[in-house]
Amino acid sequence: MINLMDNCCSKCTHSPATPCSNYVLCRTAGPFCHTDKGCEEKRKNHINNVRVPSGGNYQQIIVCGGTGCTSSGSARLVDSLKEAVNEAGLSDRVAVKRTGCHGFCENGPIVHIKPEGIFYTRVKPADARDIVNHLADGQIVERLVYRDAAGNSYPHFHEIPFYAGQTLILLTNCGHIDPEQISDYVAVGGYRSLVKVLQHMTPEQVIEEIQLSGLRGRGGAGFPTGKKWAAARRAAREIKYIICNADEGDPGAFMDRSLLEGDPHSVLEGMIIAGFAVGSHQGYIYCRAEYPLAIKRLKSAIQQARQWGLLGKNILNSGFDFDIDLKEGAGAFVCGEGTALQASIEGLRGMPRVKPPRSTEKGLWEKPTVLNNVETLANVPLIIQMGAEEYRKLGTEQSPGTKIFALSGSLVNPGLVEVPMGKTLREIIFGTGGGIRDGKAFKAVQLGGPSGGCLAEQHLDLPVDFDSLSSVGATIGSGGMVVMDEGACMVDVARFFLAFTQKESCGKCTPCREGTKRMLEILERMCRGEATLDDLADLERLCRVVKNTSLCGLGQACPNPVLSTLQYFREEYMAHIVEKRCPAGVCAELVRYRIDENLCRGCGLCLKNCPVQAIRGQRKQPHAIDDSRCIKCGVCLSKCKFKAVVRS
Amino acid sequence: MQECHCEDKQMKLAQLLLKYKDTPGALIPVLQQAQEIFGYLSPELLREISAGLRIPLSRTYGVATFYSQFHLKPRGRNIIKVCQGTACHVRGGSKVLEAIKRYVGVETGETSEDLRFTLETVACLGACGLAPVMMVNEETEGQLTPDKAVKKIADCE
Amino acid sequence: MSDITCTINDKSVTVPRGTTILTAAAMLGIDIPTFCHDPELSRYGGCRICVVEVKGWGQLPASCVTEVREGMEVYTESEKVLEARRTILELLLANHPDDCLTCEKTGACRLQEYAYRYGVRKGAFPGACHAYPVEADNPFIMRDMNKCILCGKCVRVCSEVVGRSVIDFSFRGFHAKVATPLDSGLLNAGCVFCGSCVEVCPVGALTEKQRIGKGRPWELDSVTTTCPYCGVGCQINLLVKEGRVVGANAAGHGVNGRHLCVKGRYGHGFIHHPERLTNPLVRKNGQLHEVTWEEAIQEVVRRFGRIKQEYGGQAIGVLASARITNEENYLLNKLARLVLGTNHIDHCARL
Amino acid sequence: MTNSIDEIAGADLILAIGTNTTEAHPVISLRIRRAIQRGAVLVVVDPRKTELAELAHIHLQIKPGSDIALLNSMAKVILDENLWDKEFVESRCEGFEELVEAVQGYTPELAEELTGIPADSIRQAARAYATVGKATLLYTMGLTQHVCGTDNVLAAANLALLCGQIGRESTGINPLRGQNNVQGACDMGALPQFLAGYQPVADETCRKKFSEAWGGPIPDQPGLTVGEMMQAAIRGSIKGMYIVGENPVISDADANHVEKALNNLDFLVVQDIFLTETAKLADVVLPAASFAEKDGTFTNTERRVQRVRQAVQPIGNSKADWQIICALAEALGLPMRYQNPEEIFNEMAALTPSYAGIRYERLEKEGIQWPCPAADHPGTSILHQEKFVRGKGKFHAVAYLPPDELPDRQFPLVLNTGRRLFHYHTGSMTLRTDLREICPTEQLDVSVHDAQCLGLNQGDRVKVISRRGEVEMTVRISETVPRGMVFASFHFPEAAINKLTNHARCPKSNIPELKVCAVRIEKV
Repeated sequence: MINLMDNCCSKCTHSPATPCSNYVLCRTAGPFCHTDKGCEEKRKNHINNVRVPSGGNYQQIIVCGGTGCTSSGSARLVDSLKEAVNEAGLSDRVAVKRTGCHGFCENGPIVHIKPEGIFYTRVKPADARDIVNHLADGQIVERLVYRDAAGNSYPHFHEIPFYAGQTLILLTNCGHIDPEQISDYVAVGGYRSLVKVLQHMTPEQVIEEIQLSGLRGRGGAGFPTGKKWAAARRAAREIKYIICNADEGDPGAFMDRSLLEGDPHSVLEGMIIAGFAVGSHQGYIYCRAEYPLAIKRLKSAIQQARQWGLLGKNILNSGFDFDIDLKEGAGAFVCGEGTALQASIEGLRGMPRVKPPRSTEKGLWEKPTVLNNVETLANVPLIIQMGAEEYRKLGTEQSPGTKIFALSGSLVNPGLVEVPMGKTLREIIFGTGGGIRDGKAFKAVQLGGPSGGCLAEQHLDLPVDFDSLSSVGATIGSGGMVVMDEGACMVDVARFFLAFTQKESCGKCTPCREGTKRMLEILERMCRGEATLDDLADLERLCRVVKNTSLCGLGQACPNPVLSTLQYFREEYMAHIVEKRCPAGVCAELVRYRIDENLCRGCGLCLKNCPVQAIRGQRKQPHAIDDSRCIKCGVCLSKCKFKAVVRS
Repeated sequence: MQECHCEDKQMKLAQLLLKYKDTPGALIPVLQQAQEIFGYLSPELLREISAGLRIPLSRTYGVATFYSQFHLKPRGRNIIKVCQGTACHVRGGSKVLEAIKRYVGVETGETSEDLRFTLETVACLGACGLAPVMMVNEETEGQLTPDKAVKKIADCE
Repeated sequence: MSDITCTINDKSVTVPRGTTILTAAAMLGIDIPTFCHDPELSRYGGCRICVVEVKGWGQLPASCVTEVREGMEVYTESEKVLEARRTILELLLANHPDDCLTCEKTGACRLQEYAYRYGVRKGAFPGACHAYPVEADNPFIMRDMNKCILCGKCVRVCSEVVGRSVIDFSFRGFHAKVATPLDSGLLNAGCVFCGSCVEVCPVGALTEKQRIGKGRPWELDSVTTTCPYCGVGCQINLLVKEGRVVGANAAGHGVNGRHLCVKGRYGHGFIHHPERLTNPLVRKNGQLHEVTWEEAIQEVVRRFGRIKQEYGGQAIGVLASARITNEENYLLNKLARLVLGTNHIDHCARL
Repeated sequence: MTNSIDEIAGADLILAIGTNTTEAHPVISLRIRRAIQRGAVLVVVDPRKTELAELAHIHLQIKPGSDIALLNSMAKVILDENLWDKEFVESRCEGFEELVEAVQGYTPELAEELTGIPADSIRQAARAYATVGKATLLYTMGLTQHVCGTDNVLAAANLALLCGQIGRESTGINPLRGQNNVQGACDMGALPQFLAGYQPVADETCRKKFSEAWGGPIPDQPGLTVGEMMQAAIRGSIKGMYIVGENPVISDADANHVEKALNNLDFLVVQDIFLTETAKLADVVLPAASFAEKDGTFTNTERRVQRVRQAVQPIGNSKADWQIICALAEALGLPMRYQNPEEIFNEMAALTPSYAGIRYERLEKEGIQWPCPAADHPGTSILHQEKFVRGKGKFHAVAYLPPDELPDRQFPLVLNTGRRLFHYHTGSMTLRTDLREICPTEQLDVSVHDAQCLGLNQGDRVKVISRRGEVEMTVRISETVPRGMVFASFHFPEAAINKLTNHARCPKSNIPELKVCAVRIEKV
């Protein structure tokens, strides 16, 4: 029994060819088919190796293997740690393991010692020996402990403010299990919901449970998942499909990536349950090609699930067949839209089609199709396991459960957070997120990517749920949350998002294809100080028309960044148009750099660094900038040690 | 010079088309894998894929031009992006570009015959303080002279 | 299936379930503009010019793809709708050449018609414009993609009706374009030049090369007749200006509907071909010479008369034609049997 | 056609025999495509891999001229497997026993030998045809232009009767006719044995009806067919001919033979819109108006009578054919005075029961399909619904007959002829349009295999030689023709392929065997 999933001895005969309904439970609580203390022991050992209970004689060094930590060198770190463990002769009681993302990406690579819960940040391979040496003596490597801006240190995982405010239910596994080992997932209780469903529930009961839970789609629109499943169940067709939408394309969103990288089996389990509930035997995961690690882990997860009989024919001897194919996207944001995604799976251009018919009636290959996003599906096993009633205790009445957000921008703690629905923006940004970086003032938060809106100071006490946000012109979107400080120009932000949607428009419908182009051109003119008030009126009209008449949800939502900034930061637009001024000093054409004669010491640093020789001045004499030559690159500002360069 | 593996590649393509010829919706995975084999999707390749999958060439072309992942012109193993922003220009960016062109032997927007390099220019890399600047693959290289730029590129495989 | 009652512009209408707003409106005599809609083709819903306001709905749905629901209250020309339509027209015009003066489609162009109907002029949104080369690599079809509004009817008709798919959308977003394979022209694309794409094009993007400069739509007389080629009997309109046939298109009804083959649509140049016989010819000294009708008829009468007299009518054979009309065949039949006194009459039915 | 063009789209199975529909009848091919989109099965019988064959679910790549073996064998499979429509055969047909006996020997294995089609494919096609709800059978000259052409059609009819695939919507036996008014010309009595409406000239009552209406006697013996007239001209028993709107020098089999016949006449009148190859041989050429310059009616392949309307004045001094005929009649002493074609039509309709109910005003919007016996009759889209014209449908025992001329050592290849998309018939019209620009000349389709054997390259000039003549052409190496076959159209006078074809004819219908003759190729 090399693996928890293996047969413990010759009496255990499970294989996909001879599936047994008790297989999953038998792994963790068994053996059921025979009595053998030895076999029971083997199981316990395997499980302890994953769960690492305190009080045991066993320790684990967990290294974050999310994309963020991987890019800051966590792979090399694992090697160094393993080497150090070997050198210290601890290899029989200390394991080094790579898991999924811990969400605290800014501070990576992250190391987490179990069962003590010691948490190290920014760990380098050179730190490996110190970490290992202190395992035995229970000491903490102080220099690697997380410290906040005020200098307080937090050596334990649960004390860190970033985690303290979170409710980790979806992300728990991400920081604890090896995503490439199905046995890890099973050891922490994985696939038990599937067993429950297959053994004790009818498809109708599953759908009812999901409906009772109030689960709403986490992809952005917040459509009730149970309702969707029920509609697909009703469609009287032989062939139906389950699609997992893993085409997470919003700039600044990486929730789904983290789930897929850190806990792929939870998504597979959700899909299999969905298939059972709806009466489908084939699932597809459509994952964007820009997520190579997620693709790799999904491939291995699917392969392992097949190998152990959790995918394929007659799953766990229930008579239910279900398999999953992985489809890689080819680089088109619009494929996040359900019908475009289906077209893409069919090998066509990812152009949305009109609804109705809804996908649940006629979706992929014209067959009833349920399309759920990654996070939604990951919620499913949880709901089955907890029960709808328990699940509803999380979050709000209309938006139960938790939501994962990708916090980014000018925050102290950017990263991935999971909080119950209904927390206020303030709690998330200033609590979990640690507030604005460098002591600057909060200006706005952009939610929901190119489909979402920008909210301002006055919205900070709004609860974050589907309905509250849409009432003020924003959406929860898929969960991207970009926080901006006073240095951000809202016209520039609107321009940025429009440039994105314009580039990603599929071109099928007139308003989106032509309208976003003109909206972008107007915003560009505004940023250059060339726009008029007529342009502003045109922009507002275009926003209305594009919103009202575009074919798909992406087109309809793409004016939101403009509309919301116009609504809450109108004076900034007016400054650009009327005064030809960018208050935040972001729009290059509207910015002037000037040297404050009183502060300039004539050190010559700016003069030396100016790429276009626009700065003149004698040494030790105040310098000056020649506006006609200045290209507004801002180098002088960043180089000046005396804050003598002023941007206006 | 690397050995030519044309026959190998054709064989792989034939296998690929055989594998997928009766699979509905196979066009995108086939284009992805064909691009992996050949580096880019040439007109001949698109023709072969269309014929092999019995998909109208117009549709294959439509799909290949829709998704940003697909390249219809060869791309080099190394992508050089030379900044042509104002700062780089006045600091001798064009001399750097000329030197690179001479070394690589292609014009802007082209790829060398041995597929070692693709040379592109960009409007501004936003690193004006380091001008002149270029990006080689993921690395930004600043304060270039023609010699320094060529030396950097010569290190690329 | 049960019927559904709804109101459109406050008029009540009862229609079968599954009827679109567009169709229901048409039943009330309410015209909603469309570019991409075509009853013969699959539902597309891309141009959005046909949007309408439905009471209680946030968005303006496209009437060509939205089915009516019980109690629905639809407004086809509300303020909101008008703003949307005008804006969409302005957007289309902003990326459309300003050459109605020389455009072949003038007078039959829907973009022109709706711009006039809604009082929209070019110039609302200055900015980038396409500058594609005009494609005219073949004798029949001119493709000017600068004028294309991407309604996709040509793409759909080519794939859904003609079954060839020689054109399809390429690129995306603002750069989306209906293209031939690899942008290498219709001649290389296996196009059969049936012209159905031209027939369905609502603007001047696809026009007929043969008809350039041959007359404005309002100058042309259209005469519906039957195609002179194969036995299908397609109904065609011959377009006539000043006594000359300058083009043809499908009559829109009959066995062919709006479709023709290349011969039926573009094969009428023979009518005014300089080699047409314009006078009777009689062989004199081994050469054919032009003569008057009287002379020719007399010659025929004299020669047939002599044969009939010497050998009887049975020495004369008549070949009628699968090309001439029923009436003419009937007359030839009568002429042969009654006048010439021969039953030797046949035609090339077997070829 | 027993049924209508529109109904093709509604069929569950289309059995297309010897029809290159996408090129010869492009608009009908749209209906076939629609049927396929709806899920219909397409079975194509054709020696060539035509575009239609590429679309087919089952392509039976038949050896030219072996259709009876295939069709009889399909009938045998259907009988053996008990798939035939007993009720239909019992109530509506006769001669069943003869059929059973006639097809008994045609096992699929024997048919495989004769046709080159795998026995299993024959079985598959037979089962499909017999078991679907609605199967329509389409055919053109690939089936008919053989020495056994009539029997081929009878064998096809047997199959339809046996399976009850006739007399209902989207079924039937449907010849797709090649020329705009070939149906009408037949209907109007431009046939030696029939007066208008297929009333036999040998039948006294019919003859009497016509001679009374026309005011003069009509000869009582059926006349000669085209081929027979040409033979008679060579023999000298036909001295004069009046050819209207036809170009037999290019279109008829064994063109040299036709030319010889016409040259042997004392007097030849040709009436046409161009100086065709046939007109060049004439003593008098009468300039006719084209379809665009006159009124009248055409009858299409689905028996639909449709209007022809004058769009422009006759070119130069040309006249509408009906006016020329009237002028001739008058000069010959029997005045025919008609104000317009409508008067002629009405006279004809009064004498022709199947056209009796048709009037011009009824044709204003849409045509009417005959039979239309009365003014209030809507026309007939489907023939043989309640009963067959002759009462019961008759099975005909037919037997396989090989083509008249098979390849041999001297002439090792089969020449197959037909039509191309961009041209029409002898090219007299299409070669004088822009169509010439896109398809300027004829090319000989040669299979890849034969091209290799003969050392031919794309574009080589070759001489194609048969026992009757030779033609020079350019080679196109093509996947459409099978090994051992070459193909060319008869559209181009400069490559007059009918100089090569065999004038052997079906004894029953006199159709020439244009689909098979033996040739060899020599590089020029």
